[in-house]
Amino acid sequence: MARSKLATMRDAIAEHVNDGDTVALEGFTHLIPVAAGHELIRQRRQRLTIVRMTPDIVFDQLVAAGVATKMIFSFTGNSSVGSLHAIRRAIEHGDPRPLEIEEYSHYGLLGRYIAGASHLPFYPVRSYAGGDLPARNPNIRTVTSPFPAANGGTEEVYAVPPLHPDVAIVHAQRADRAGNVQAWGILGPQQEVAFAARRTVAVVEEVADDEVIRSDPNRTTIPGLAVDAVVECPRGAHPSFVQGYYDRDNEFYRSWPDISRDPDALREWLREWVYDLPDHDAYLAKLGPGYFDRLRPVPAMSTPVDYGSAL
Amino acid sequence: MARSKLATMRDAIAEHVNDGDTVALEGFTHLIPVAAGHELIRQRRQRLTIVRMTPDIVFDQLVAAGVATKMIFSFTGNSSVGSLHAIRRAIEHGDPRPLEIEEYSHYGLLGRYIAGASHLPFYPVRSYAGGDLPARNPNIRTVTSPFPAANGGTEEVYAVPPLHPDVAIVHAQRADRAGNVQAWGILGPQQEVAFAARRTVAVVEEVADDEVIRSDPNRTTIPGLAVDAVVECPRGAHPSFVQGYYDRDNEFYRSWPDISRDPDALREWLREWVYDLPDHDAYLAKLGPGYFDRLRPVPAMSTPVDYGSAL
Amino acid sequence: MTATSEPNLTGCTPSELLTVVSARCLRGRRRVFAGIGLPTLAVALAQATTEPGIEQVYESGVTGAHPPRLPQTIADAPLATGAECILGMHALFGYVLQGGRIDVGFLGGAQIDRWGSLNSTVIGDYAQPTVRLPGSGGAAEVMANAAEVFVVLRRHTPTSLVETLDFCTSPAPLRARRANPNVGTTGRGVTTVVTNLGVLTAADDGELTLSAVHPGVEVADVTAATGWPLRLAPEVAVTEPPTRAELEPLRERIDPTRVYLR
Amino acid sequence: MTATSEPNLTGCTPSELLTVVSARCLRGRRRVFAGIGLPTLAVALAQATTEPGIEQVYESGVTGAHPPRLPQTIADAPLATGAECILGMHALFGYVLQGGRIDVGFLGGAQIDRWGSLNSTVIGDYAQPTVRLPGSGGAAEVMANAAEVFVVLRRHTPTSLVETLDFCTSPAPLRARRANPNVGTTGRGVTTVVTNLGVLTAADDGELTLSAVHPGVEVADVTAATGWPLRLAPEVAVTEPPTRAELEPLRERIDPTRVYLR
Repeated sequence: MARSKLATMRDAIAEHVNDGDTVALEGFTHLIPVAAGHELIRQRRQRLTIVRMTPDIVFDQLVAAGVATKMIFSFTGNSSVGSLHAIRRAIEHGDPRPLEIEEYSHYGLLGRYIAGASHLPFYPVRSYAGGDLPARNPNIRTVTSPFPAANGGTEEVYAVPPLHPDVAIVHAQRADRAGNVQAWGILGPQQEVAFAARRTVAVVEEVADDEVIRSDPNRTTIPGLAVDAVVECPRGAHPSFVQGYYDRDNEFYRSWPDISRDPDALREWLREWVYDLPDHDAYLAKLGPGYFDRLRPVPAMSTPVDYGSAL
Repeated sequence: MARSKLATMRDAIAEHVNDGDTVALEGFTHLIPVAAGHELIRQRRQRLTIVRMTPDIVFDQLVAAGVATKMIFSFTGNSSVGSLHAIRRAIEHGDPRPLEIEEYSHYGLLGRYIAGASHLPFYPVRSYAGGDLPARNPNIRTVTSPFPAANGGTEEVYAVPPLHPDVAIVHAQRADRAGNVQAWGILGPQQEVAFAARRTVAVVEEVADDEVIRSDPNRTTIPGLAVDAVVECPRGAHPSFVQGYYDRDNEFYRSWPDISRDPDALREWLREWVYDLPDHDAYLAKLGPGYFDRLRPVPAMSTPVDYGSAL
Repeated sequence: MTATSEPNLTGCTPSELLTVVSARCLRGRRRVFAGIGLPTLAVALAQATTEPGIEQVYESGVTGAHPPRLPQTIADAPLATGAECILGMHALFGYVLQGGRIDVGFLGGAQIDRWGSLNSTVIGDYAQPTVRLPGSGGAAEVMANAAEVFVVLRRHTPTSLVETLDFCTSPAPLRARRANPNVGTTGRGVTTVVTNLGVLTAADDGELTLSAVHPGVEVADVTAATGWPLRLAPEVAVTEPPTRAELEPLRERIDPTRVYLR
Repeated sequence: MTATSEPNLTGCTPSELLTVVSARCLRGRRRVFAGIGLPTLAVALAQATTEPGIEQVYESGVTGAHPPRLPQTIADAPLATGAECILGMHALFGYVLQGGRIDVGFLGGAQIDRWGSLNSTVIGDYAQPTVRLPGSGGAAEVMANAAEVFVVLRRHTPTSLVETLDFCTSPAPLRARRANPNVGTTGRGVTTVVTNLGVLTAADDGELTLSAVHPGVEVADVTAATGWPLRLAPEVAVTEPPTRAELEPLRERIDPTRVYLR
């Protein structure tokens, strides 16, 4: 029997994330590990390098809380509803403290994850030529192909080095106790970052029985051999969404710029919604019963498939 | 509405495979497009370069029938039950004609598919150093990383060039008429080769209603935009297997070495089971009713998942 | 911007005009990589009118979306519900986009130059920006790999169509080739810019030239609103006003609650 | 091969002995990449005895297999039924194997040399082989990337344990480093060879040395059956015969129909 990797959010963060670590919190709009980000704030982690292709509200909060000194990313924004002002203040004015940035395009950062996961010294991509990013990021270089170009000449592409986060934190619909993670809907770079990282924490809506996971092995996006801790944290992706569990809280996203623009309001929000609460259960209780009613999906079940074999 | 890509096997092969083409028939033990291979023989295609990570019986048949002049592969064998004698005769003695071979390890050939699918000039892999294959295959070269090794020195890895088959032929459980292919169980390199190829023919056990495919979009391994023809051909992977549809015909695999060892017996087999039959339906009729009874799976249905969203 | 540089529209709004003109530009195209907003509407309108076979691909990996409601982001829950396929990011960026499967990519940006390079990174200096923008996301990849790129700009001003970008996020293939001739480029870069004033089209040498003005807009209004000396195409047409056959599906079926038609 | 070089087994078959010895070598290991046959049995036996936490990974992408019947190939239908995960090939070869997640890989081959390089490609000349063998498959990747490699050989002969390989399919990391010091290597290569005569173990310098003989086998039998001058380990042990606690699960639960215990 594989050992159980179940842990509370508090214990998982305390055990796996150290001050100074490089921590990737992934999820592409869908399945953002927000509750884990709040726990990083609550446990007052320091000097983290935080990594995410698409920094959004939870990264604005991590920066505002002083958890991070560096951010690695490829697109930072609050979708189409306004800016992330804490991040902007830090980058534009070093206010209240500077935030070092290391920037890629999406495929460039994804390539860093893939190279990390694959133990490759670099990953080749066809972007960047002629742009201003390589001059600002020494991790974006060129590599010469050992095969000639179509015209017989030398062919170059750009390349990025492997990224090995100390910790990857991902959110998913479900996992078993051994850490076999199942996710559906938009998948993001979670498989890649989980394999690239030294340690991986999977936060899930529910811990499933072994039989459920094993009834659909192709649904497993990250196998247990790449997972160190499983945290059951329902609604832990709020205000982002979990396909089939709850929809995106667009009202919260729209309300964020007004909070984020005012450092006092943002500090107060962090006090009220993170520091003064012991855990995510308290956050949900504070949102109140019925809060998720308007976000409840209309069910749309998949057609079962048959994994049977002959005896 | 997307146009229907449905075609008969005869028409799909006639339209998409030309003499002299490079044709990949993929499937890793599971989901081997055998009926498509037989149709290549029946239509007497010539001078094909045939590509497959794991050439097995159907490649032995293609070589015996004189369809192929070159084979690109990474492991050729009839699992653990004996040799592929037609391929061995061709390689060992040029009998009845030589077969040019181009050989990789699994990850090397997979890397060629990935580079082809990704329009990269090469794909890097950590294999091959010190082995004898690079001296025999000029497509296996070294590339110098633009990033220093851990010790500060130069780091090299091996690299393979992109492969763009003229045609990829894959087998799967089901697809819709637009070519959205769904497969489960062992997936092999089918997604990679479908994207690497100029044209892709998907052979499926059944054409599914749009609603079935759309009820589970993560199950789609190859999207319609990468598929040119959909052929409905039940049991078209026999003697290999289709998870949930029919199991591997191990008796057939065990019987093959005796047929393959004797050129006359092999010629006779091809006449009886391929040339003299108009299509795969006739092949199934010749196997006889009840043939697949012993290969029938015990059902093992996946637990449905919810793709719902809020209104 | 002066009042005279606004198009004189009878019976449609600027957003509707931008959408209709963009949809017309999609004629003959098949695989489109589009973000959320007016490009989504343009693709839907083209599908509803002249190009029923258009296949839309989203950066989030969704292909063949059939959303039960209008999506709010490029990775919104209804895009997954009932979609034909959801690819992983490696397949999306590697196989679909870099693999050369996209005919038209839609991009936006704070600044565009006359050769079709785009800035979505910073206004001001990179190290100490006046305004920090979101960055590339997948824009650099779309520019490098799509067969051609369309840009839709709601406001045609000299600060958005500029002589020199503050930062080049998504270099035009021309610029890429000049910077490093050993890096192969695939597509043509920006071929079409649809703005609230008219349409710019790439000439044979890649320079964006004025090929059409919207009804009521003078050529001089457009050149005045452009940050570089704008070349004119051999013929500058006047945009055909949107027809009822275009506006009806847009208003009644595609964005009836006017989420993006603001 | 003479009769004296066969082990003197009481109460177990050579296959059972090989399986039991291999299972013992898995002590302390966690993630194992094993083909079909005796390695499968060895992993199952280790799980049933000392190493319940072993995670087995198959080349076909299956991890955490719970097959309802003994699989016939590394990609057989029952491996998928009820498995914990089926990965795509890119994830399996790139992330699991090359990514360095495998503690022990099992490999076979027609020939092995004293440094643990393997040949599974040809006997004779590559261009005109006497016997064409299957080729690498994933063997070169397992050798290059697993932390260590175990080899199980049913027949210990001078033609399989050779001074010089006819073809090097899967080069030992030592050989790889010598050929190209700029290519980083990961693992130790072959650390353990279990044969029908005894056990070879890699010395600190990587050379395979005789560390144990099976009951009834003389050291001289093994050296005579080895194609290179076989070095002896400082102590050459005699294999502890399989115990009832090892043989019972093997015979009664793991391979009761003796598919691989032939």
